[in-house]
Amino acid sequence: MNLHEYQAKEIFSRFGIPVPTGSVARSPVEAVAAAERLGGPVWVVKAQIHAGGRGKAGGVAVCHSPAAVGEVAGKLIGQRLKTHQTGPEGLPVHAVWVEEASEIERELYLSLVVDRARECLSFIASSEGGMEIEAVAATDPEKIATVPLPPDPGVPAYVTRILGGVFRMTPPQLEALSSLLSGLERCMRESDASLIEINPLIVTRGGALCALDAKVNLDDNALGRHAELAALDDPSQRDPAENEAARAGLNYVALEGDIACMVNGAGLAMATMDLIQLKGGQPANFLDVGGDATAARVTEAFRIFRANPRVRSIFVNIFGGIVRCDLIAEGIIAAFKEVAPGVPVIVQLEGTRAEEGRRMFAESRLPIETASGLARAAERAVRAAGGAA
Amino acid sequence: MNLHEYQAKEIFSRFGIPVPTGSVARSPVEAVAAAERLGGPVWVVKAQIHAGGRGKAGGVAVCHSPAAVGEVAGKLIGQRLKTHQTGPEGLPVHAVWVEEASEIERELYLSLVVDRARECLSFIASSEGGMEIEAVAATDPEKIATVPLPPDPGVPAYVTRILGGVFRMTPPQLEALSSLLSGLERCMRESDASLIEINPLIVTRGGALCALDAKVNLDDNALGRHAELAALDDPSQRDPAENEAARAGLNYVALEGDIACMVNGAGLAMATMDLIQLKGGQPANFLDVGGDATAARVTEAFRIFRANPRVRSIFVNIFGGIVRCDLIAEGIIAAFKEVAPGVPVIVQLEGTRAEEGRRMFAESRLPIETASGLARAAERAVRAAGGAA
Amino acid sequence: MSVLVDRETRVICQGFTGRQGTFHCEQAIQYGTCLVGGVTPGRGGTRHLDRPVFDTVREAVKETGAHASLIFVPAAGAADAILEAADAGIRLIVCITEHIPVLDMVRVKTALRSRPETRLIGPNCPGIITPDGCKMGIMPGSIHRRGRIGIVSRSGTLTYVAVHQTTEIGLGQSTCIGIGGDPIHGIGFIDCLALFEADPETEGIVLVGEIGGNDEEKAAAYVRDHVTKPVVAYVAGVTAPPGKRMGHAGAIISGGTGTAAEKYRAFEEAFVSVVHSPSEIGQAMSDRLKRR
Amino acid sequence: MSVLVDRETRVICQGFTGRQGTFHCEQAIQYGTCLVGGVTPGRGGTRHLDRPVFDTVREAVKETGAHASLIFVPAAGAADAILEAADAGIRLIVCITEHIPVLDMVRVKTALRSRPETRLIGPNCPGIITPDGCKMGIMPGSIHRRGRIGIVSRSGTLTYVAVHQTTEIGLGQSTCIGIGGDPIHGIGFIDCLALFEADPETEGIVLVGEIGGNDEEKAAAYVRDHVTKPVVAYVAGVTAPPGKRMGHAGAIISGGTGTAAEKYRAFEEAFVSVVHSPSEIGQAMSDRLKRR
Repeated sequence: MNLHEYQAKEIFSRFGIPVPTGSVARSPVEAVAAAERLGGPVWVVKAQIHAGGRGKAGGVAVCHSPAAVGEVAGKLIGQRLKTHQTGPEGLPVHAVWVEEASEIERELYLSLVVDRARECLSFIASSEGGMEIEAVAATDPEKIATVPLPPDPGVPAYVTRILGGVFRMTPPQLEALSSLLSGLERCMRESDASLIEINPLIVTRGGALCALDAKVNLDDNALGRHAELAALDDPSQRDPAENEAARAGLNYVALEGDIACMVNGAGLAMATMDLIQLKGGQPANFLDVGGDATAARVTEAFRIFRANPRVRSIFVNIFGGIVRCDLIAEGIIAAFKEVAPGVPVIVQLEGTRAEEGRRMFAESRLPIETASGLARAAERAVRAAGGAA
Repeated sequence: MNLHEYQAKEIFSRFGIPVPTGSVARSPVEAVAAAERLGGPVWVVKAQIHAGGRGKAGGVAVCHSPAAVGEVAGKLIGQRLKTHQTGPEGLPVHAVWVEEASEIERELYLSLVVDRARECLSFIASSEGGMEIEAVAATDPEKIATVPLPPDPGVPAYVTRILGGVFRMTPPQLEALSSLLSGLERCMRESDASLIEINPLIVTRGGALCALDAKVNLDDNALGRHAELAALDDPSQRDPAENEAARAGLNYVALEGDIACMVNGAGLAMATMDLIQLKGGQPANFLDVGGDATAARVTEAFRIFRANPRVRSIFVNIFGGIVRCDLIAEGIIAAFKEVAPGVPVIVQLEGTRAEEGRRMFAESRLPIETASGLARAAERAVRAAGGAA
Repeated sequence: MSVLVDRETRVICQGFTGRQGTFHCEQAIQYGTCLVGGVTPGRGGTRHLDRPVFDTVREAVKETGAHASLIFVPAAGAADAILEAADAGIRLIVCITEHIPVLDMVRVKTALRSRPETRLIGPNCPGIITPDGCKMGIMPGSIHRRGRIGIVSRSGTLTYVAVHQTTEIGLGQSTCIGIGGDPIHGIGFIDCLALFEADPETEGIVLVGEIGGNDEEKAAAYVRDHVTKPVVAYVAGVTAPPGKRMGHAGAIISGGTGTAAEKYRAFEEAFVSVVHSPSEIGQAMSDRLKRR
Repeated sequence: MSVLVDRETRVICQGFTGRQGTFHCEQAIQYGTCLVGGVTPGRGGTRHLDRPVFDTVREAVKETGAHASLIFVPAAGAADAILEAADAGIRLIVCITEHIPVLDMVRVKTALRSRPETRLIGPNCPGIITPDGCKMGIMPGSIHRRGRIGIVSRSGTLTYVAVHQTTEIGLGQSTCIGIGGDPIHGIGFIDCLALFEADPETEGIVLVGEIGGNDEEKAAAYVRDHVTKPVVAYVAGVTAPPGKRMGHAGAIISGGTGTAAEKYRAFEEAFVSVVHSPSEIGQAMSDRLKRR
């Protein structure tokens, strides 16, 4: 789960991580009031969406009066903002963050990640802040330092020394850095975050450290033990179909293509997408209906497909294991009767009782095409959508 | 460093580990006042010394009136109490702990130790509380469970389940146990303890858990970061010679024999004691003067030896390494001139410039015998003390 | 021979009396697995599926001599269950549970480092099966056939696909291991490759990877340097967009790394046979074995 | 050949510019050790003993190619220094510092488990020396002579005694390792026995133990099962009373275990030659080698 910048900065404050003083505002009036409370003379107004690249996309503005703050807020709130990280439709702006402007001496990059390879937490740091770390990695990889943390909680002194070296910090700054790192590490563990990124972390003209931006990703699997964090979720920042699917217990990711897929198992679902592309088509989505593919879930999946105007065929790919193909076929037939998808449906069944399942489709007299063999089925689905193959 | 029971129980309370309500008293008057404050009807008075076995030695009394509490306190305070764990001289009682009597249903054993073999913290538990764990280990080893803790802080639920099984606890008791275990673990880490022992941990008639006794050993090497704990030290509970030695930076342990040893290096110091015994003598002490054996330290060692009426000869065993034997000989000669030990001194020098060192002793005309060869030197020291060899 | 489990493996189940535990243990028993008991705290002393139930894994191990444990404990308690199994001296822990918080798994892996004799499979995996010997997991037993191919996979259903194809084509499986779809997990490709390489019954190895992390890249290097048996690799997620989690917690391209293209390239550079369609795994393996 | 260190070992020192670091690094350089620089936070960019000083071990490793580090950092910062060395990829860490809090060492050992390629010697030890090759420690170089005996010991001065005797009797030493007197420490007897067993230059092994713990018992079992070279063992502390710490933090008989008698018994049961006087170590080794 992603958080908004303003939520992340509020959390940072709780862990003693310095952030610019600021306020969230959900209307121009609130924004003006926030600016007046902060007291200027210069303010920064930032659109709150779950994506980076806001600056270049016009989502961040420097204002010199509360009135200007209100004006910018009025332009942003209620609109959709498109950045290179959002889809072509952009993301809706429901709030802005108004903060005092900072005097920036230097911009640094700092993040704390779950390090898959080392199976620990690692700091990633660079003296090149303010740009995407991937870009730095591509051009100046030696400017990025990765510092894995030992298993026990806390940040050892040597980690501060290494990062202080990367950031070329003075001894008093090292002290501030040490406290900031400890705050980050506690925030990570106590919030069950999977990523915390400060980009840029700035050194102000006065030599102080400050998190000018704040990105926190929370581990969905741990939200059960963080009710107060789970409550920060903003579903408006996700594809509506993904929200609907999640409510139905489906694992759904919207894509740009026109062939809807419904598969049991995440790996097979990815493989199915790949196969569609291999045959010249484009998948409309990733969808794992789960091992048992019940009628209720299949019905929900058909509803989501039908709501997507791009979908031109549906490819159902099921491997029958412990749950037999004939039972799954029963579910699909029932779902079909409830929600007719309105486009060609190609079903591929394999595994336990696949033959029986296929017969049931044939006998159902529904416009469902059964294909035998993964490759052939994918070809049929692509052709049905009017693509190559 | 050892703590008194009353100190340990005060620390336990801070970590939420249940202990009987009680008060420390340094005089009979204080004891009576404590008893009246606690309110009876039955009190337990316990002599505060750094040793176990107090019950059998008369250091623990059950009283039925504040007056009786005062009387027992009067008998204990100011006396020395001898138990099977103290030396023959016993330890001085400067305070008693007065607590409400507990209604005991069952007595259990629980400790948290630094587990050398596994390099972690481990709980040790037994359903046979109230007796020394070594005795249980000797007769009923299967009644002792050792449960190592994973590296990160906290006590996992399974550890509570295992110990709850050992203690045959009911589900509500398991909850109390879980909180007690967490408290112990936090106490261990936050106090840098090397051992915490609760013996007995009792189940009261009401089914509650309570630490009836409390033993906490602190890691001397960590006292530097725990000023408030270091202040709890009670030097009266140690051999005065050991205290004196510690002040001079000497590593000294008093023993029962009559041959004083002064050695550079802890391993060699032990080896020297062993060698004395091998030759039929008995060492009066363990003493590591440190690698450089300065005149000041040697002088202090001679003072300690002279204060011990049992000492009948002194065996100085030095291996010259980076610090040369001649320099060390210089120190010993200077020390000898400052504090004449009054008993035969046998010096064995080996290593760098041993020959020169021996010559210096010979030329000093002091009553110092130099011997060449460890075994021969030990024999001489034993013979000088009037023993075998 | 086979890998890690066989007819002699004495298995207990943690989360034995739950819905999932009950169902899959019944299946495992039917399959012939030597399932000797189970653990459900608070249910010790009772019986379930005609096997004894214990309060703790230590008791279960003491009474049954089990050395393998199959875990169906719900996510909130699963990390604790893994640690309990390790504490009790269990040598092979198979954790089926999905949705374990990732920092819990970091803690588990840290703790397991002090127990090199304990192997963890999973979590979020279908488990391990040696056909006709031992089924510790949720895979459909019926599709397997005892045979010559070792299968290791990050995905459940894709494992079944590979199993199905190797069964149909007459090769069969020595052992199939689902290592799970989580970013931090127990044994990985390299451990399994080493086991299969050393197993005389295994003649070829199927490796099924997916996007996310760089385990496939490391596996490719390991194959190049240490594996003499033919390996066929398939990687799912060529079309997955960056930054989106594809079902599995670990299946995500982040910061531009972990793409299927990189992984395919690594396998090709290591002279591993790759297939780009999951339907060609069995055939490719068969072709490789004939070419030997 | 030798064990762990030789002429080629590129050594840095952490705590380089301190009193101890300065003194012993001077000695090491005089001895011929390839000491390539040092680390003192805040002193980076300066020079000391004609070698570069760095702020961090990472920088020192990058600039000097060091793979071994000798630590003289005071106790309060020593655990951090060990972890920093490991982080920087140092393969051999020798920590001389004594009085490190035991829970710090528990944390250090936990962290080192994820770095199996890193070896720690100590803390609270004299260090390691390969005569005429490399001296990483505080031992007097002059008493050593290149030769045939590997020495491993928990005690500093007793190591020197064993060195002195093997030099006097003409055997000399391949490598001498002081593993230190702390209860939780780096490499132990078994690691050293394995290294000496594998080292062609080492013909016999002297093991010096002391009371506390059961490392000697485990070493005895290891010798019985895995060591073909003659081993002479000495154990200090026969007369030590229970419950009293004999100088070293780890030298304590607690709960009736860790006595010298038990350790001698274990060695005798493993057919290790034992001596009961430290003055007989050299002779016993010489006798064992002649008997072969």
